[in-house]
Amino acid sequence: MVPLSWYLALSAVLFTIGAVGVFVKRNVISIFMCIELMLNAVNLTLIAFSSFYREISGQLFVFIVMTVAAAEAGVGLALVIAIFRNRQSLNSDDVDLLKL
Amino acid sequence: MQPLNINYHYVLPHIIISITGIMTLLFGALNKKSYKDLVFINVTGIFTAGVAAGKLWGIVTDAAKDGKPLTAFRDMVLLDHMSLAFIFIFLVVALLATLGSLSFLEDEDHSPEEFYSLIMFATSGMMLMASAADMVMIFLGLEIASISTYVLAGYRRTDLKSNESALKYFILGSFSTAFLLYGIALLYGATGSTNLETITSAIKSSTNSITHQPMNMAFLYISVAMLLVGFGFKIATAPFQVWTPDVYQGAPSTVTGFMATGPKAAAFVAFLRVFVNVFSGSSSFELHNTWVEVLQVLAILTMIIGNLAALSQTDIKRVLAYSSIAHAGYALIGFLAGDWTSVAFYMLTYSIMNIGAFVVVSVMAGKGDERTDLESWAGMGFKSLGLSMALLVFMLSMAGMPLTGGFMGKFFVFKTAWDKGFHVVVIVAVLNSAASVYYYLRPMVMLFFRESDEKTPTPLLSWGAYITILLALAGTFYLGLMPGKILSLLDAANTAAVSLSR
Amino acid sequence: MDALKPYLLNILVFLPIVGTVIMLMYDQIVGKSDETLRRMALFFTLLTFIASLPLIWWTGDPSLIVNVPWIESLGINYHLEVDGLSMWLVLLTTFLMPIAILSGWTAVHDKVREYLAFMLVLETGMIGVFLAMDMILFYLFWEIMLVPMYFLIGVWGGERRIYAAIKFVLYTMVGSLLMLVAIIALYLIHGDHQGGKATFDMMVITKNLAESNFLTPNQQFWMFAAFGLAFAIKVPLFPFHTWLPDAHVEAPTAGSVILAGVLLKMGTYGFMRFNLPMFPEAAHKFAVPIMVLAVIGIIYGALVAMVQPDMKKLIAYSSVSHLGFVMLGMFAFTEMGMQGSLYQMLNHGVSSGALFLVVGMIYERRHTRQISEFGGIATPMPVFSTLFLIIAFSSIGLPLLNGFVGEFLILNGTFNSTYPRAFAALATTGVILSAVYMLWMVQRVVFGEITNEENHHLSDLNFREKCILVPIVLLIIFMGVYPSFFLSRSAEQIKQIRTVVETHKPTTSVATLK
Amino acid sequence: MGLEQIFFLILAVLSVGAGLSVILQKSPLYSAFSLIGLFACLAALYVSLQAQFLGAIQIIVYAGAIMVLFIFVIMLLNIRKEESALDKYKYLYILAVPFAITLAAEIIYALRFVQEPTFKTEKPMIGDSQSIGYGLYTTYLMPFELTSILILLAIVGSVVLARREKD
Amino acid sequence: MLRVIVFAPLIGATILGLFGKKMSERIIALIACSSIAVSVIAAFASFSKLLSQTPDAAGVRRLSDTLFTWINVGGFQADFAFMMDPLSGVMILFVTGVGLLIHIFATAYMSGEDSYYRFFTYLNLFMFMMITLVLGDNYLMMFVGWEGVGLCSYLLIGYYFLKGYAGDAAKKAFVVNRIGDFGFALGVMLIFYHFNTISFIDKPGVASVFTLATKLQADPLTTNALFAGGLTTIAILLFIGATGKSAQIPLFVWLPDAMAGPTPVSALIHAATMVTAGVYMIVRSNMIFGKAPMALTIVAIVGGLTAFFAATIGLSQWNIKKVLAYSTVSQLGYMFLACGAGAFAAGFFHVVTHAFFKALLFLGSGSVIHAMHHDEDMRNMGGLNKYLKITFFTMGAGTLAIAGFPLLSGFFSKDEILWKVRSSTVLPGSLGTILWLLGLLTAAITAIYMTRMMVITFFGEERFRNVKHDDHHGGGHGHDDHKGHDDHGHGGHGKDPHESPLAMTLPLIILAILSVVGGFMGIPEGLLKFVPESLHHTTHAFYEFLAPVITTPVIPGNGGEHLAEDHGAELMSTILSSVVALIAIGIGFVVFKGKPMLSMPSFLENKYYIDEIYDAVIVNPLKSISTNVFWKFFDVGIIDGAVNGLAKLVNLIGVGLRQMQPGLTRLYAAFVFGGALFLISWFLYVFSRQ
Repeated sequence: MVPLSWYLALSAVLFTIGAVGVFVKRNVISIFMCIELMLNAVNLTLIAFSSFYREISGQLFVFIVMTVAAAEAGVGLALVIAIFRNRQSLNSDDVDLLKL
Repeated sequence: MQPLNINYHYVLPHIIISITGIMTLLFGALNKKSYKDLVFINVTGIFTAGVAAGKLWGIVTDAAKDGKPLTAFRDMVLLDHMSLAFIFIFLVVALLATLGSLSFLEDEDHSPEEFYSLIMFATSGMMLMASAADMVMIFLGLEIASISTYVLAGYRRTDLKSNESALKYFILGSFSTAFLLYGIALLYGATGSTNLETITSAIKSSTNSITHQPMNMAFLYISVAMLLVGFGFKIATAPFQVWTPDVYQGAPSTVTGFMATGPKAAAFVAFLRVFVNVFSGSSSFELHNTWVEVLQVLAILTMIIGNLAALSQTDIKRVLAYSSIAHAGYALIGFLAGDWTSVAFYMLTYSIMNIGAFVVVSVMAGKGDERTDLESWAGMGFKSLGLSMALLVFMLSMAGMPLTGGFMGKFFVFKTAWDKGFHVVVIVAVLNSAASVYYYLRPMVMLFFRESDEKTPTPLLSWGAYITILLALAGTFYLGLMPGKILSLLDAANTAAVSLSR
Repeated sequence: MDALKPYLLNILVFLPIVGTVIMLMYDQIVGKSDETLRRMALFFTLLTFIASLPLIWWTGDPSLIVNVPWIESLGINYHLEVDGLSMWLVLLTTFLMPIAILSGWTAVHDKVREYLAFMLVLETGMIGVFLAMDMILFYLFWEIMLVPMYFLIGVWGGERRIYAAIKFVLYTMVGSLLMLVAIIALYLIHGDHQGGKATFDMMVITKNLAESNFLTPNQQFWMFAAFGLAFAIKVPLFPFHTWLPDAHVEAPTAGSVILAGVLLKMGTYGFMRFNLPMFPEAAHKFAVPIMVLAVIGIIYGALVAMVQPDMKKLIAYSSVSHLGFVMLGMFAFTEMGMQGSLYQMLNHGVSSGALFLVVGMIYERRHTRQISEFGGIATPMPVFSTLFLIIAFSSIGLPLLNGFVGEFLILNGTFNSTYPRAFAALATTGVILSAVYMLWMVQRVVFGEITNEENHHLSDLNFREKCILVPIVLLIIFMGVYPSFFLSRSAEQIKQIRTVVETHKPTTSVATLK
Repeated sequence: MGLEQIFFLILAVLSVGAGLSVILQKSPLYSAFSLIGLFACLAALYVSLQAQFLGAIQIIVYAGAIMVLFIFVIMLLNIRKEESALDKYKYLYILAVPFAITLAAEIIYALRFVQEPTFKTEKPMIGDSQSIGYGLYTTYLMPFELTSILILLAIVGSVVLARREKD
Repeated sequence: MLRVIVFAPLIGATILGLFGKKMSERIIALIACSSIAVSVIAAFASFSKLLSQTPDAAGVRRLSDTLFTWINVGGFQADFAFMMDPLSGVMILFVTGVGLLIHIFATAYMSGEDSYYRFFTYLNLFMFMMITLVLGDNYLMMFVGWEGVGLCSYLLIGYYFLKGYAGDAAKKAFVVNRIGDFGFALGVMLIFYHFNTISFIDKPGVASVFTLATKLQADPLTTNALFAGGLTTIAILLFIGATGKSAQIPLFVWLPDAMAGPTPVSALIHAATMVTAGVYMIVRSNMIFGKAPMALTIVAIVGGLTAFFAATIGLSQWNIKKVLAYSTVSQLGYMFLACGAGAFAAGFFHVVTHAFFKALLFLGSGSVIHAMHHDEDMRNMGGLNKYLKITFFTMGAGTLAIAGFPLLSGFFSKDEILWKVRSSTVLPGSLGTILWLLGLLTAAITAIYMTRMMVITFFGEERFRNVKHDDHHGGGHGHDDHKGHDDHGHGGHGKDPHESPLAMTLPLIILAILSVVGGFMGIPEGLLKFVPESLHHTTHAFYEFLAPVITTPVIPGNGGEHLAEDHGAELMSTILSSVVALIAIGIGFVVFKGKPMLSMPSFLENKYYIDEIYDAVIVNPLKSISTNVFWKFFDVGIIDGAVNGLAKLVNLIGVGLRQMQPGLTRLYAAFVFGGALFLISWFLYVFSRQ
């Protein structure tokens, strides 16, 4: 039997990787992917708890999260397209018109 | 077999607003560029929802006498005075944003149907947050509201600034939501439920509601911290305020007005629901103390950062952005006191004056928000006196000048917090308000005290903006002069809520 | 006439606002004629003045009181009342307003409509401050007034108007917001003490405080400090005075007149209305520090005034000195001192206002306020010079003119108080110095040979300007010769306040200092 | 160490590796591929947690739909690799390490207090499509309905943002 | 009745002030003089009524007239009321009388001035204030008049406001007087502190200051008493007031400068009436001073020194009015000396006689100046006795009177003073003798410089014939020797000077007569034996009349009282002083007849550099400290600097906070991350503490 804390630890590590990725990556799409990674890490936590508690609501929550992730991805990628049209670049560092 | 307990009528306002959004879409698809009709549809929807919410207020009051909470959809939706009060705020925000955005859409030839439906969807999301009884509802409402606003921020899609605003908002918003979600997951782990009531009783007994083992308090604490990150981001407390100025500056002015008020108020209501009701002193004294302590620090930081950074801004929208950060700080003071009525009242006044200000800004700045630099406003005050005076009123209201709603809001919040013993925070807030006067009056310096540059065109006022500004003015003065009715309603609601929790 | 009584206070407060509205509507409908607008503004201010005159005889009449709930859930009332303390200040306001309007008749020719509107709004604010008997209402008027003043300085002011306007507002704001906190705290503590029956009504709170002092010494201390800071800035008590020279110098004449004439009095009024009767024990604790500051202010203000090259600045610093007297007398806690203090408020309002008017008149002719630019204008402007001289002597405190009575009462009251006589003695040197700076200014402006060619052909006062100064001069003389007319009507109120203060005298009094 | 645990460890190493690959790859395309790999590992873990339905969804929706969308956009916009321009903000990399270590360490510190859940009476495993379906149409009815609005607005939003200017 | 005396001049002033501009000179003169004449008549009427009154219990005759309560606050009551008792009765007679004469003189002297009406407005106003001062029934009313005459003095000194120095002199006069008033005001407050009243006369239920004061113990003769806050302190504070008004050391500097005013003003205000107010006030307060020996000692010393130093300065001046001004200061010193010695009546008698002869001298000098076309420099005169006969003889009488020529008015009053000082019952130790010697020496100097003035002006070469028309040289006489007169054409000095009109000479003659015979109503006790017994009542009338309101303080044990009874010694003293006066007159005549242009040591000519010292020690440092330290450094630098500095600091923080927003999304994410870590750490810390 794999202990609960193993799953949780893995999830924590993945979440950390995703979170770090958000401010390490420069490409907007990569940043999006890191966010997806974070969401998946959370999903793992939820499912782990859910299955160890034998309680379904955690998994239902994951279901909702997935939907949200999909919606976010859709909008995000549309945004990427819009930006790319205007700037011909997806480097988030270049997107700094608004500052100070 | 548990009853399904759907109670559709409890979510009637939500339904009305969602349907209005869909109708807007459909109508827009059939009739191109029918701005006024869409505004009409939206306004009708909002008023209908308002009427429904008004009816519900009575029902809630009656139910409170019996001591039974109103829930729907298997404890997914909870209807009480707080949720209704905030729903009213969202409706006001939606109304003002709908009317105020008209000239922006028309002048720049944007398609209105998506815009208006997104506003409606965002509003419904916010309303869901207000009436959420489960973490999943909060999350979902938050996402609905957020995604709509991401899109709204980027609505000027050929404009680099608008793009940038949307992108920043999107990335940072999703990032912080991930933290929020992780917090929810850990809270689920600690308590075994996502239902707020179950969580409350679990924390109270500090046992997991499923395994009945002692709760993992470490998870609880981390989850509280992470929820704080998520909510803190949405209401823009320090140190999560960084996105605000950039995003607010880039988005179309009226959208900024919407963004700065609706989602912020929504985040506040969910925040209140979770922190004040769930992590309350009665469920866990230690936990409550900790977050109060943390929030005191955050509130002070928020106010200071918001106000001081605003001092040296040269762009009116950035000034207002920083000011909205500061206002979050003030509202947090009411939050600290654990009194939702003061927060609700504050958010109401804040919403009205802030949207009013942003609508004025959008008119003054002209097509495409070209003149948001304060320097370019030199001497415009006497050219467009009415507009400038309206801005003056909104600015003074934000500064907390008596006669205006802003004063009453601040006053109410300070009073409540002082009563609860948050003296240091109140004094810091007061000194901050004094400093804030500087930047609230600086636009006046530009408008009135500087010599006018003959080249600046006189801004044109469309009827939508005109009505919005008038409404906002009326609201600001109403709240400043005769807040008695609203305050006594809130007061009555508060006492009802107290009896409910006993 | 009696039927008018219940409405009188409301009329006083709102008549200027109504005037503004009518004026603006007229302007919208009929069209732009600055002259008509000025006349309308003058009419409304005069009407307000006339309406305020019955207060002299009606003050204290309970049927004047307006007290209706405003925001019931918070215990905020719309409570207007007039007593011996506020009555003269209201009259001072209404008296100075028409004069101020007249003073800007030709000086302000740009954006006249807005200018007049702000002036009238300002009047409402000022009258409101003196009449409000609810702390929130008081705070409302107190703050509202800042706005028109801000614009008056900022739009129609001088070179550094923006700096001065912002400084004025910020300075005041810092104090008044802390006052708001104190108001809230007092409200809550009072509410707790009254078993939840919380109110912002200051009459009620003052009464209950006098009956049973439910504030701990610590609470009293901090509340006194918070209220006191707000008022001290407004007074302005040394060292919070630096906004004053800037604001005075930059403001247009009418603004300076109102600023010096009325706005500063709100600080001292506040002390008398709040600090003394509400926190008498703390008042005793604070008395010596405040008196020290007042004395420093008297001498320091006078010395700095002495060397100012700019007339308005000179008068501004002289205000610091004069208001020092007011504070000194108030905190002597003798009836003489306090009565003198109140009287000196009126005197300063009249005299300083008049001095600013005088400066405004020659500024209008020469567009400079530098003393060195003038000299010998008595020859081209004899009437002006005579009136200027009388006003200057009133400010110096010459007997039979108003300034003397106030100063003497203050000094005598201080001298015969329980506090060290050195205060009175040092303050008396301020009387000497006031002669020095005033006469020096008069000397350099009015007398001597004309050194500057441009001054040869200055025209003497016209009819309008005489209408401005003559009533003031008459009032100056009347107040100097027959002060009982004024003092007797405020005696009752002052006695009450003093009784409260005296009964709460700490047993280990400062008398040991003597 | 049982087979389950070995299986878990292998998946864990794989997924962490894939995760690192996501952020270390210069090319977004490779990042996307790594992410798909990661999703696959997660799907396997879900299954091992008896959440078969979600495991399936993970593959079908996430790896299948969402990631395809990503790759589609990457290919559409023809992004080869992370823009090679000099990174002006190197200090963020330096910041990344302590941040990551702190966050992970803090959560893992909290794991010390995790108790394995035990039940007096053995409870049935859940996670099959039936229990998910039941949940979705009873307790989660409201959220489930709301996802429709969410998706609708996502569509509207995407259309708004990605639409070409008409002229 | 009394109010008529007071308000007649005020009415005159009001009429003239409001409507005078359009009136002719004749009407103005008529109004001005008749208003004073009304006062004079009313004063005489009141005085005769006073004489016919029956004395009250204390033996004092009094008239009183209350108009209304001026101030009544917290137990402090000051009525707007007037009171006539023997002291104020005498004072009011000569004040109004001399005032009337000077008014008449001025109608001619000021003729042709630009603002003739303004002059008489001020002069009438002055009379009002002066009468208020004299008749005021409490200290505050006295103070009203006291400050009021200061105001009028200011206005009249600055009458020629076109000349910068006139304005400066006026301001100086007012400010220096204010310094004195500072003392007076504090004195009044202290009086109120002790007696709870400031009234001069008993009122129902309220005893007067003096009634209460007489009941008190006398203060000891120690320096501590000065600061003890008792009667001595009151007396000293009042005396400070007196030094200002009556130009005593150290506040005498304003009086010489005050000569910038027109000559009738100098005669009226700066010689006969206003400057004696200080003496009047001290005599009025004699009940207080009498209980304060230390204060009396100081008064005497200050008076003696002032008399001496002013006399020495008078020896060296070239401006005819300045000579008279210093002479006035010197004579005032005598009066204070007398008061200080406890001889209040003698001091007051000198006030009266001085009023006669000094007014005479000033008016005479006015006549001379008139003849010289407003040139006041004695170096430009000489040999005028041929042209100005009346002026010469009247001024001669005045000079002899002030010099103490036997049997003239000055002789009696000055002699009485000297003797009273010698035989003082209050001055400690041998101070009486020392001051007596000083007084004697001063008397000699007085005789010399007065003779000098007469000789230089009226005898010798007719130097005015050599003076060029526009030669306004200062000749080391300071800056204010010349008075401009724009419309009064000089017309060249070639013509012979001519005598003044009757309106000017008549007052001279009347005053000359008074100066000659005025002394006979106050013959000192020691000399009474030379007077027929039947006339004693008349010749000693002054002292007898005043006796009820004046006490003679006696400080036991200083030996003076034995001497006071020694009429033989008194006679010797009288003879001695007569001889001194005669010799001094002779010396003066011989020396200056021979060398009229004899110049004196420069420190005398420069008035001991007092003005310069004041400027260097007080005025300039005060100005420079105010400018550089208080204003520019402290106010602008420190206070405003702190305020603006705070604003700058806040702004700087704001600018710093702006740097948090470089517009970089990733950085913002890092912020969020950092914030999250911060919160998690905080919560975990709290958790782990449990």
